[in-house]
Amino acid sequence: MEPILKGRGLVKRYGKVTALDRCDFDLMPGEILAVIGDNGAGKSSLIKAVSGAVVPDAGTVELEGKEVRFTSPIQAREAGIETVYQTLAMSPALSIADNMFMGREIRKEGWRGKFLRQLDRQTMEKLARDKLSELGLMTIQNINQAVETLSGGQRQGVAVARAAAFGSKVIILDEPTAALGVKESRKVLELILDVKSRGIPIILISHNMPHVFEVADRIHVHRLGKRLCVIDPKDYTMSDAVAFMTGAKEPPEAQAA
Amino acid sequence: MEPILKGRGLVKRYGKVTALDRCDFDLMPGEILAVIGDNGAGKSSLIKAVSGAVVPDAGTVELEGKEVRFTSPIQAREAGIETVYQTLAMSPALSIADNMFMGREIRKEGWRGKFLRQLDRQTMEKLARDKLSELGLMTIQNINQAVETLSGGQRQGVAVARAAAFGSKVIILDEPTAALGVKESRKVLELILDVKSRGIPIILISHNMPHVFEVADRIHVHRLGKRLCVIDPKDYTMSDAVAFMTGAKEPPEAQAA
Amino acid sequence: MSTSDDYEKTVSTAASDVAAFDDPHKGFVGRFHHALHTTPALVPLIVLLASILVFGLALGSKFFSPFALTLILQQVQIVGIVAAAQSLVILTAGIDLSVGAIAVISSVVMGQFTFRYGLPVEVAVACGLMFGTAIGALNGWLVAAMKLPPFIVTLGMWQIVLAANFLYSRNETIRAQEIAEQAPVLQLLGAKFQIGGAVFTVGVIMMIAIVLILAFILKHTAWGRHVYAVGDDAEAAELSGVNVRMTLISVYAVAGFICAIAGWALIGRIGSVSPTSGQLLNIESITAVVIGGISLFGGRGSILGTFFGALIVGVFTLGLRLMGADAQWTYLLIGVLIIAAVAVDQWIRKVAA
Amino acid sequence: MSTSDDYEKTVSTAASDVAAFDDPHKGFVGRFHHALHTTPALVPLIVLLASILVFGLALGSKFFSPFALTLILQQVQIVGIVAAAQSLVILTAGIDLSVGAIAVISSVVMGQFTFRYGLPVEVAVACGLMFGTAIGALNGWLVAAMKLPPFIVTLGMWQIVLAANFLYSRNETIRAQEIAEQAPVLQLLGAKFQIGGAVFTVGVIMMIAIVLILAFILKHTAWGRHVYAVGDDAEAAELSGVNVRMTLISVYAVAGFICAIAGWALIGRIGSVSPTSGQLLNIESITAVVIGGISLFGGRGSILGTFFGALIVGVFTLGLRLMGADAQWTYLLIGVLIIAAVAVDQWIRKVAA
Amino acid sequence: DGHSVSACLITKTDTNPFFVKMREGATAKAEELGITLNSYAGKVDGDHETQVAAIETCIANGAKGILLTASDTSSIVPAVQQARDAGLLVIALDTPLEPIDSADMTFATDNFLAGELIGKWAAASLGDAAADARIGMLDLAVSQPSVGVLRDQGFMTGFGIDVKDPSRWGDEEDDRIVGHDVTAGNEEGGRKAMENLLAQDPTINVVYTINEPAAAGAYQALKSIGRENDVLIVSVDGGCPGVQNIKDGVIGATSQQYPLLMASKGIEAIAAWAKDGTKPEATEGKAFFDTGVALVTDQPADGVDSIDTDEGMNLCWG
Ligand SMILES: Nc1ncnc2c1ncn2[C@@H]1O[C@H](COP(=O)(O)OP(=O)(O)OP(=O)(O)O)[C@@H](O)[C@H]1O
Ligand SMILES: Nc1ncnc2c1ncn2[C@@H]1O[C@H](COP(=O)(O)OP(=O)(O)OP(=O)(O)O)[C@@H](O)[C@H]1O
Ligand SMILES: [Mg+2]
Ligand SMILES: [Mg+2]
Repeated sequence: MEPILKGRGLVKRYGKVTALDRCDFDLMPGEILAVIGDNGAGKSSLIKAVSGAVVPDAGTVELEGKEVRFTSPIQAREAGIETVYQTLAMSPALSIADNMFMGREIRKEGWRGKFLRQLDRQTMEKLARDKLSELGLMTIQNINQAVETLSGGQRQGVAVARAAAFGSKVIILDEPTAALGVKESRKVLELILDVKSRGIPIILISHNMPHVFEVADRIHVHRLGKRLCVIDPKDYTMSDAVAFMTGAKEPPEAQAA
Repeated sequence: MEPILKGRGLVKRYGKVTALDRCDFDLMPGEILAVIGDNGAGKSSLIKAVSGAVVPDAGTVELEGKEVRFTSPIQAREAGIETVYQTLAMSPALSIADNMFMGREIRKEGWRGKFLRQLDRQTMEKLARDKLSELGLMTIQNINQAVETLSGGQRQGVAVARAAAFGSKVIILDEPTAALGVKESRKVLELILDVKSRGIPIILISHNMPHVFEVADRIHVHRLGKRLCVIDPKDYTMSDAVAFMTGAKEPPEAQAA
Repeated sequence: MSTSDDYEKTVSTAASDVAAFDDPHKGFVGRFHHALHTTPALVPLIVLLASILVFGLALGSKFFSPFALTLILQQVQIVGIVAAAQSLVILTAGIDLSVGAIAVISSVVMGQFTFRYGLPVEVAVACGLMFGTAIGALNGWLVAAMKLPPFIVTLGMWQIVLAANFLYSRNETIRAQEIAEQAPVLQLLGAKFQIGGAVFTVGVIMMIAIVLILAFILKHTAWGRHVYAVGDDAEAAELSGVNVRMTLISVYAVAGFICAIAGWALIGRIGSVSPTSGQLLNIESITAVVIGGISLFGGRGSILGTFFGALIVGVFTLGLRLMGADAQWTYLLIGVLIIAAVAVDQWIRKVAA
Repeated sequence: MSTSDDYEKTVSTAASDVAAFDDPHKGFVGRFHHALHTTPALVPLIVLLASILVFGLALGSKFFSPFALTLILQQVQIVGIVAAAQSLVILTAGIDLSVGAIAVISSVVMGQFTFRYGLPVEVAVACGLMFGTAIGALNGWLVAAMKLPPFIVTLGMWQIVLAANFLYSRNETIRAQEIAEQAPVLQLLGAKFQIGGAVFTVGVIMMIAIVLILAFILKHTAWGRHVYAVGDDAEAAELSGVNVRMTLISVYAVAGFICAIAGWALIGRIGSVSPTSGQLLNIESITAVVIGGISLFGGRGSILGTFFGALIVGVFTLGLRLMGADAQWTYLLIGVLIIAAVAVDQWIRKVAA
Repeated sequence: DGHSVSACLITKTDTNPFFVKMREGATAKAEELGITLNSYAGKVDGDHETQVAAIETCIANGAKGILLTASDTSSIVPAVQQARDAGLLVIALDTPLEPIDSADMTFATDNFLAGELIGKWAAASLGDAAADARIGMLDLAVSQPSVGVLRDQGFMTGFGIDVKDPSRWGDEEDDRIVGHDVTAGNEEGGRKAMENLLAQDPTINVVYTINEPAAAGAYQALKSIGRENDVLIVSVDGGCPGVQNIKDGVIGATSQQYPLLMASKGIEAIAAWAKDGTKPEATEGKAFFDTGVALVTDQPADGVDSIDTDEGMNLCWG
């Protein structure tokens, strides 16, 4: 099977810091790939490089076997890659519906959409509400309330719902449960499994080992800007994974990248 | 035994939201008290109310049996309460040493300190370096580098080290490990136990149940702006705790607040 | 961590009453607070109506006549148009100090192209509008692509454009009489018509039209939403799929275009083409925007608020003049008004929160 | 979550090579880059030296004489002093548009208290300095306690103070000859002394002294560190133990005091007390601050940079005039310079990053 | 009180002593004649919009007449026409409108003549040395407002310099001119502009200044390099501090104008207009009512009429 998303030799430098150091990366169709690693290992940089948020200094990215060069997140989105960044990327003063449809607004039918370029708020609001309740993530009364009035957990939920609603090929989640409570984390994990059941592959970055071992099909261990190895959660224990990612243990030869 | 820090009937409203709803609170000398609760339950609001970061609308706070009314974090600090806020509260452009001694700078001896009010950088840098390495938290080469050049984990480390170094009566940590990797989290937990061994009581807010059950002496379960109950981790399981805090189970009568 | 159990499973039986919101519509006061919150233009509107009422009571029919009230509209038309442009820029968390200079040089281009080069006046007007747009786009490019702070870019551009204006125009005024004879289209926006005692000019209609069109665009088109998103948090906007660079460049370009229209209206209002007019437009437009409740940090506020803000200043200026206040006292009171308006705004927002 | 083990214990055996930093001092280029990063005043200093060199080569001894070079110092002294005050405010992420008005009204108070009320001149000067400080403190109070945006507070204050200035002074100038006869202390900062061909005034020394003292205070006292912390992130500063309110009020008050000194220097420079001077000081001081590399978002930059920034503008103004550029072209080129200086600054920072 | 006569005074600014005195003169006369006077002013020199708004306010206020010193002499015409159509008498003070007959009458100084007088005096005082004089020109603003141009070009004409285009300064080719710089008409600008010109050519020995504050600033610059006694400074205005400065030897000569006279004549004209509709007449041979200009100096030169500073002090206005 060919990877749906493939990175080769990715390099990204920030001044003196090398965030990505000739890093390889593979996501298989339909799988949940977890990416784990220490703080500052370069996990966020990796997903930014494949999702167009930063342009890598070197290396190639292939989507479904075709090489792509995203220079902005918009291009990646158009290609079907949807990302929830660690910083969430929401406009606090705008409404939930506005945020969900940011950059892919729906215009009215007929002349008002065509010539006045008027937005179809009703449709967008209805769709946003549907997505949110379909995902069962929360009970939001007012789809027009500003995102800044939501709690951290609700905000994270909206971001994940946006990605799940629009991602057609790949969904990337960068630490989606970091600030969440037990209950809220649980909901996000359920959502991830739900998206997977629809056949869409997911990249999940997390520091929470139990979560990773619960949902991941494969685990990409990232260390010092590189893919150290890829392991199967059924073959290794959490201790092994932590040992690999912290450098306490050598990675298994066969699966080393 | 009398609580070292005691809150009674604390109320805090933000517009229509009631973040604290006649909340009580007790911290015993020498203990590690964990505070758990859903997102938005009001945990951060509670510790802000007892540490002077917000002034409660109603209710009283007692430190060592004497009523105190802090109107700014400075007053709480002067009374010996040191807090690591969820947002860390660092000045990104200033150095590690500057940040550690912010608001309690050390002046030079003699006329230069007295009349020119000149800071004693050498002493402050030496002390900062000592604190950081004494706590074994990290190997920082340059104590003068700007905090913004540190990784998230290093930053968290500096914040915790600052609190541990200066807190004389109470140390409060609001989700100190939320953004940290496995290794970094571990170090913070070790640090917490180390501080406790010096006899200083600690309040720890965390969503990480295993961590809470590992280090806490007592667990304050917060729900809907109130203290629901206080439980002993030796008497209850994590499932119980989660059930209480999410409202799935009634709290034990005896310990209900 | 030796005590391990399936604690996370517990949450499936958890109560789900957390994300429910209070119904904010509680009685009249509640609804009023809610309205203040969701309609940022309401506060300046209330201030505007209150000040009209106060001056009306104090001055009687002198102030409360169709003539005087429409006079205010005429007096604020230039500032109103420029402030609309300024609002756009400030909504993106920028600031444009070059608005006045762009307006003036555009009017000079319109005049000189007609009279110096003998171009058909319609072409000259089009050139003026394009010129203003181009300067705006250059501002936008420097801000968006070169990532220079808007304050500096437009501060520099202000000086450059103003000096270029004096050099190019040779400080010569094109007289109203000549324009009326040879190129009346230049004065189009000054054309008057009466409805009862009320006197309107095409320029006033233009101002109102620009405000309404921008209000529609900002609220009902994707571009408008993107303007708010960029002002709110440019990085988040970029990550969530907004082309920040093109949004910024287009905002500054549109602002330049609107300023050029203001330059055209300026010819209508003063009759002639004068390179020395419009010197205070940048400060006056920022004042109107701020009194109108748009945050200088971007992303919050409405263009209708700016319109009311400009009118508030106009009402105060005319009212104080009619009351015979000395010019310096008027400036002093406008200064107090600026601070007071923002203080009231802050206070209302706090109470309403 | 059924696979549970003591995985966290593993980390005790983990490698600890993560927090190590590269040694940034690699060779000359590396060290230069590092210096650019840690010494924000270096970039404007380089630009300053380069521009002196270029004009020196182009104009020879006409420009490169002690006379011309010290003339620049004399010409920038007022702007330099005011820009020092402006720097303080901008470091706290504020802005002060009222600096020029404060300087002028302080000089008027000094003059009128001496001549209208016959107070001893030393007392009058002290009153002027106190008056400037008081206006600054009022600005600070409105910003810190009322939480109003600095731009608006000082915009309003600018108008209020300027109008009050004209009303109070009745637009009357106090002549240089009268001052020289009856109250020479007012002209103290204009007193000259020569060292070789170089001419210095007490005002120039004052400017340099203010810059050096502020540089010391900002770097070596707790208050200075607090100013940076407040500008960096006011909320974080508050939580980490800084009295943000008092810091802000004192910053604006000190800025008012320094502006009052600038007002005193103004008397020394123009000889007389004139209520119409200093109208452009706010824009000029902001220009100097920005060219000097202080971020308008606060918390970053150094006051020495501002000093160099003011000198850069002075060097360009005189240099261009000496090269025969006429006044209008000089304005235009200064506009270009402002944008270019910031672009170069951005570029150097990017390359050095 | 709709029955009493009201009038408006609109000046360029209300911060320049010249206009302040004009207002004082008008106020005094208005009180004497029982007229209500409202005064308006632009915010800065060149602030045209405020003047237009002021005219509109006067119309709304039902004033009988307007006294106006226009910032923009041509652009103001439509607004003036509107006022005249509404039955107001509009009198231009100090600065003629363009065309001059746009106002009902103009009470003004002949600014070109004012410049010419000081030019002649400077040339005569220098005598033969005038042929190789080094002249610094301190003008008003880069936007070249007409007062500044008239005085500047008048000075040159009086001094015997070919002015080329008389409607702008800076296009002359005479070698004796070191350069032009702008002062904003205040001391600060005067000093800086003088320093700039001195750096260009330290041998400057004749300085034309737009007004007396600029002259005072220029004097400070000269004094700081010890050349205050060998440079001839000439100026225009005739304000009391300016005349005092001539007495003290700061300025060589100045052309004095009479703003109080302009203002009081203007108020009288409005009173007459309100009473019986008579309009004021122009000075013979001129398109405006010349309120006169006199050269004030303590060193009279041959062939140039002048008054001394004692007389100048009696007539001065500020
Ligand atoms: N915009 C940036 N400018 C400078 N350095 C950066 C930038 N973004 C990331 N870095 C640096 O690159 C390295 C990798 O960062 P990255 O965010 O990819 O780590 P991460 O694995 O996602 O860490 P975490 O688990 O803390 O999110 C870090 O040293 C970081 O400081
Ligand atoms: N400054 C504020 N303004 C308005 N509402 C606030 C503010 N701070 C907190 N709140 C609201 O108060 C409630 C309690 O917030 P708080 O931060 O105390 O929760 P928490 O228990 O710390 O949650 P988390 O686990 O997500 O940190 C929330 O509904 C929150 O939205
Ligand atoms: Mg990351
Ligand atoms: Mg919290």
